[in-house]
Amino acid sequence: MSLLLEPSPTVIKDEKLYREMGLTDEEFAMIEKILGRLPNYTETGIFSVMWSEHCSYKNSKPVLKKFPTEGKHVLQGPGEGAGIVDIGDGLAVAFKIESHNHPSAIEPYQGAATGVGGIIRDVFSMGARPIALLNSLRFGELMSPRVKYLFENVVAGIAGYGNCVGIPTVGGEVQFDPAYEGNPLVNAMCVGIIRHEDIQRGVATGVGNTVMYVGAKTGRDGIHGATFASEELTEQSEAKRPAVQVGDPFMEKLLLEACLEVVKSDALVGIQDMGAAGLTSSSAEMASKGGFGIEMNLDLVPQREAGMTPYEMMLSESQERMLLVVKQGCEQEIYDLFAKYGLEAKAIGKVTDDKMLRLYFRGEVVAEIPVDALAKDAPVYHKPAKEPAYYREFQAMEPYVPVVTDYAKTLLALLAQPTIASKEWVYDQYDYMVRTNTVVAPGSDAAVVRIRGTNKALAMTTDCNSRYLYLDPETGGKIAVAEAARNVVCSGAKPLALTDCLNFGSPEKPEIFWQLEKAVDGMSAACRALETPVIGGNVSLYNETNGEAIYPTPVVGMVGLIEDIRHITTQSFKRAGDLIYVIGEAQPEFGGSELQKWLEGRIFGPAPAIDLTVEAKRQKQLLTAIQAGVIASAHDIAEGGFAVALAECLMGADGLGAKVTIAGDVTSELFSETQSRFIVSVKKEHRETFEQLVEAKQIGEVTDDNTLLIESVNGEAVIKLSVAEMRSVWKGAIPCLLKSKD
Amino acid sequence: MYKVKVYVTLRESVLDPQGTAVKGALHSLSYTEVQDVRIGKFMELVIEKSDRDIDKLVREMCEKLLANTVIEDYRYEIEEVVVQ
Amino acid sequence: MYKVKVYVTLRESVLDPQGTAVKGALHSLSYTEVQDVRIGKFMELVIEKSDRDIDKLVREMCEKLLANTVIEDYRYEIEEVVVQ
Amino acid sequence: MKFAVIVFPGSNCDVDMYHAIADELQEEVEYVWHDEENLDRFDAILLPGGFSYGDYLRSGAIARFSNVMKAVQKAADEGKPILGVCNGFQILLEAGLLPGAMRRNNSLKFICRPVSLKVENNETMFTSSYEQGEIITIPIAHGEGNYYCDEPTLKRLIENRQIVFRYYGENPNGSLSDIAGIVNEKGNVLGMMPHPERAVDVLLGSADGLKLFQSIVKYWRETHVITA
Ligand SMILES: Nc1ncnc2c1ncn2[C@@H]1O[C@H](COP(=O)(O)OP(=O)(O)O)[C@@H](O)[C@H]1O
Ligand SMILES: [Mg+2]
Repeated sequence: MSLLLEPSPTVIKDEKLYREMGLTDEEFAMIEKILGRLPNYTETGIFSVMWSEHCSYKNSKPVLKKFPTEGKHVLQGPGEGAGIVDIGDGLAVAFKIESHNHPSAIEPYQGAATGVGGIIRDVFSMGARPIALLNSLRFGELMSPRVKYLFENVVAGIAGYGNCVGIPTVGGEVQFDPAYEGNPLVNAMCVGIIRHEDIQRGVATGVGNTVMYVGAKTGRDGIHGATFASEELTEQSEAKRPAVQVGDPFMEKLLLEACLEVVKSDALVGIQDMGAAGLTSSSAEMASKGGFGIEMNLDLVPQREAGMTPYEMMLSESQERMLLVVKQGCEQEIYDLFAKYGLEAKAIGKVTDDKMLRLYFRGEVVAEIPVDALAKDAPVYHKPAKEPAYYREFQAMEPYVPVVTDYAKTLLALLAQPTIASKEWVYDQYDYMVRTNTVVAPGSDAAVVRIRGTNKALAMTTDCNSRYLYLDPETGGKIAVAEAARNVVCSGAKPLALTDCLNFGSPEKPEIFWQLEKAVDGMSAACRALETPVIGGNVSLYNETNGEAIYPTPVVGMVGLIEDIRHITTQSFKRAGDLIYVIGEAQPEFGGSELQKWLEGRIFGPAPAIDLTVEAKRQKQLLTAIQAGVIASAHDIAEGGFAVALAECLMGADGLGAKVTIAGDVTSELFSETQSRFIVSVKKEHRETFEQLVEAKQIGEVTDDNTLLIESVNGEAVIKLSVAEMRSVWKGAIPCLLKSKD
Repeated sequence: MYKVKVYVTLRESVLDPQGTAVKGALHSLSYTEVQDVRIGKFMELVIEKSDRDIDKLVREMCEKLLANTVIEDYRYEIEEVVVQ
Repeated sequence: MYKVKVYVTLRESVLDPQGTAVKGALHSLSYTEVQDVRIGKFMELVIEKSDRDIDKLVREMCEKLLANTVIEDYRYEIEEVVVQ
Repeated sequence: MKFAVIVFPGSNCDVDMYHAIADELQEEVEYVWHDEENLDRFDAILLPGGFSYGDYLRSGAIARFSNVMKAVQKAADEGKPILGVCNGFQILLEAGLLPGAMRRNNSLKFICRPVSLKVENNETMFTSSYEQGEIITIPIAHGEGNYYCDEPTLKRLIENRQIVFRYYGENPNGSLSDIAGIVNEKGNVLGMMPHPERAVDVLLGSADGLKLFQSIVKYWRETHVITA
């Protein structure tokens, strides 16, 4: 597109072209006031992306304020590429989660791959060495060819990128539900390790310092699709259509190694990755945070395609690019460092003192905007919230009483639900071992990665049961955080902090905004109770198809610290003769449960209750017992209830079985999803110590007969199943669904 | 029977990391004359005659499976072969 | 300037897992007429004129890098384009 | 004894290889960048896994032109032990230091998991610490590990006992004759898809790969007079 063809400022105003870019009339008027004149096309584009929800959090900011973000270990809270928590020994852990939902819905392989690429850059731009990746995925039911296509390609894209860069993908979660049929969720999380002194921030300071561009060349990738959508479709406009971003993990690997070397240099002032709104957001944010301005000559920007306009360059979302601010006079050192990795660093501008973002192109100023107007002073909206009618209804419902006759058959059916079934099909495609630190691979509660050179390890997990959140966002929000912490604790770690990805529908709808507020209220309460501050996150709103929103899905990514690798614990039973205990008691709570979904084909009623004081107490007791060395295995009771959790304890335990006795209402005991419960196994010799440390009830023993036997108090077999059969159903479910034709 | 050749190429403005890497390799092998490399797929299909229109059939297969039309373009050639 | 098209295909004696998979997928989409699928690469190169013989140049590039002659065959087409 | 770990742009198991040698084997080891031209100071050369040059075009196709590969060739001619794992194996194939080629896994998917291997020949400098026929567990992690060679080559590999490791039980990738690792005729260049450097510590699941590295050291000790 030639510059000359761009609409003039008056045309933009008169024909309200800014609306196509997502700006409202009021916002356009604000821009006019800020500039004291009408914005040109490039400037309008820059404002539109910087004031988009994605960059400015304009609708979610007031809600995010509710999160507790401080704690004595927090070195970096929200606001940078990734949050950072101290783990002792001069080391810290940096982590963040981010969504790539919409790109993945259009092109699942590349969408997921570039999502992984983006989150890795967020972590290494802090100066941290990425050590692990996780993800959290949601799809429609695994029936239609489209859903299967999305699922297969999202997983392949995550694998393709992470494996190539050489960062192990160690965990995640996948759920399938009709609510995500048209709008899958792809959230990627990256965890990194950093020495305190290497922590970098994305700031531009020091008048005259050089602004440098490194990485892939800029193309017309992912430019604001809205602009093109309203053009008449001709052959020419088809050719101009924004290109889907394609990931280049090889480039990322080179960038990663080079950037981790550059952060050791005194020449570096600031560094930030070019994420959403690429060059625009990285430059404006760095300048605004630093309290300075930035000037760039766009003719110097490395370009992949001929004839790119300033608008296109500033809005391009080409991947694998970084923006650096370097001390004046130190440029050569940086050039040489990148050249070693086959990369070219390019000086494209400098830091100024006038707090303006000023862009030159072919000798002319093509944009001149106060940086604060783009970043810290972007508009913020307080959206109205309204309690949805459905919630009232669910709350008022009589407790749901499922009717189960054949318990064994029901257990097998639950194990075959794709949300519960083994995700081996998924993680077999991930290189979860590269860097040889993965002590607990995917398949247990949380993944565990040791920290070489220390006795420590990190446990990490992503969790969110969005069914509970739909039924009751506040309770569901509490549960999401609590469940993540449970998984971390079961692995022998003390939960440190969390990152979250708030995937919701349109905030313009008061009922959706209410879900968002309530969910955050619930999560915040749990964060306080469990002492896990929120150190960063991401918001993805407008997840809707045909006006139908997804379930509220605030994915929690949590990291915990294992002080001594001997405390590492997994969910699998270890040896015959160990005693099996259960912590917590089942109540008849089936709202949003797998059993309800399976029996009724839908979910309704109130979500299971959670008492955060009880939760915190049980987690503490369990962790103390693990650290005392008296726990052989630990597993939390989650989707599918006690019976499923018990079966899961046997899936990875070769040759073992279990014999347990249950009292009370059988259906509740087996399948209720009452919160804050665990199954642990304990060596007989540790019985006393364990019972002193943990309030738990002994229910049976680990056996060596490859059979799961659950009996009632009067000795009747309630469930008797061979472990082999359960395992084959559980492992085969997803491959089988993928193969089947409909 | 038909022999069908399908050519799948990345759309023009889509990044081609493979092509870039191969170009770099060719340069370092001193084939500096090489200005651009784009890498796509080439498929050969043998298709039996049926009632269905072969052109329509191939186009459908390309749209549905052989090409990813979000990022790729395709074209094809159909050649009829007489089997003795 | 030359536009060069290079076609790299797996040797006939080599089993092609990708082709087999695509054939299976086409069958399950009910394109049962498809009897065989072979998948190869299609590369488009833009090469500047130089003293070197273009045919020899392209052959060398194929032998050395673009094809692995242990399992692959290649052929190419060279087209001269006049730049205005 | 001194090991070199060659680092190509895109290598990512270099660190694992390094630690296996330095921490578990406690021998001397050094990273060597791909543009290095001289490897004379090393006694054994390790080509690690990863995605050299992104594995674009074909795995290992671009890396084999690196400067260092000439030096690797020289070291091979001198009879030094050369071990290529995963991408390292693919590079050795592309470079012609080992016969055959890799195709994509039959499943067309990347596969990462521990697999069982059978030691088919324990009379090599890489396997002398194993029992003949020993079944070991070593992880694989690759998308293109489906080994291929023509009939005459396969015949030669079998006759010369060049097949060192075979997949045992299930063949994960479709590899010809269940081949997981082969040596050259001279016996000093080993290429294998499974990652022995990922199996050197029981904490991470298996230490069955350790004997491979120990065999190399043993061979070196036996062929070099050690002056105290
Ligand atoms: N998308 C994924 N990527 C990697 N690992 C996964 C993925 N989904 C599930 N897993 C792994 O499978 C195991 C079971 O997952 P999940 O059922 O979500 O566990 P939990 O209920 O304990 O959170 C975990 O180890 C998890 O990390
Ligand atoms: Mg769990």
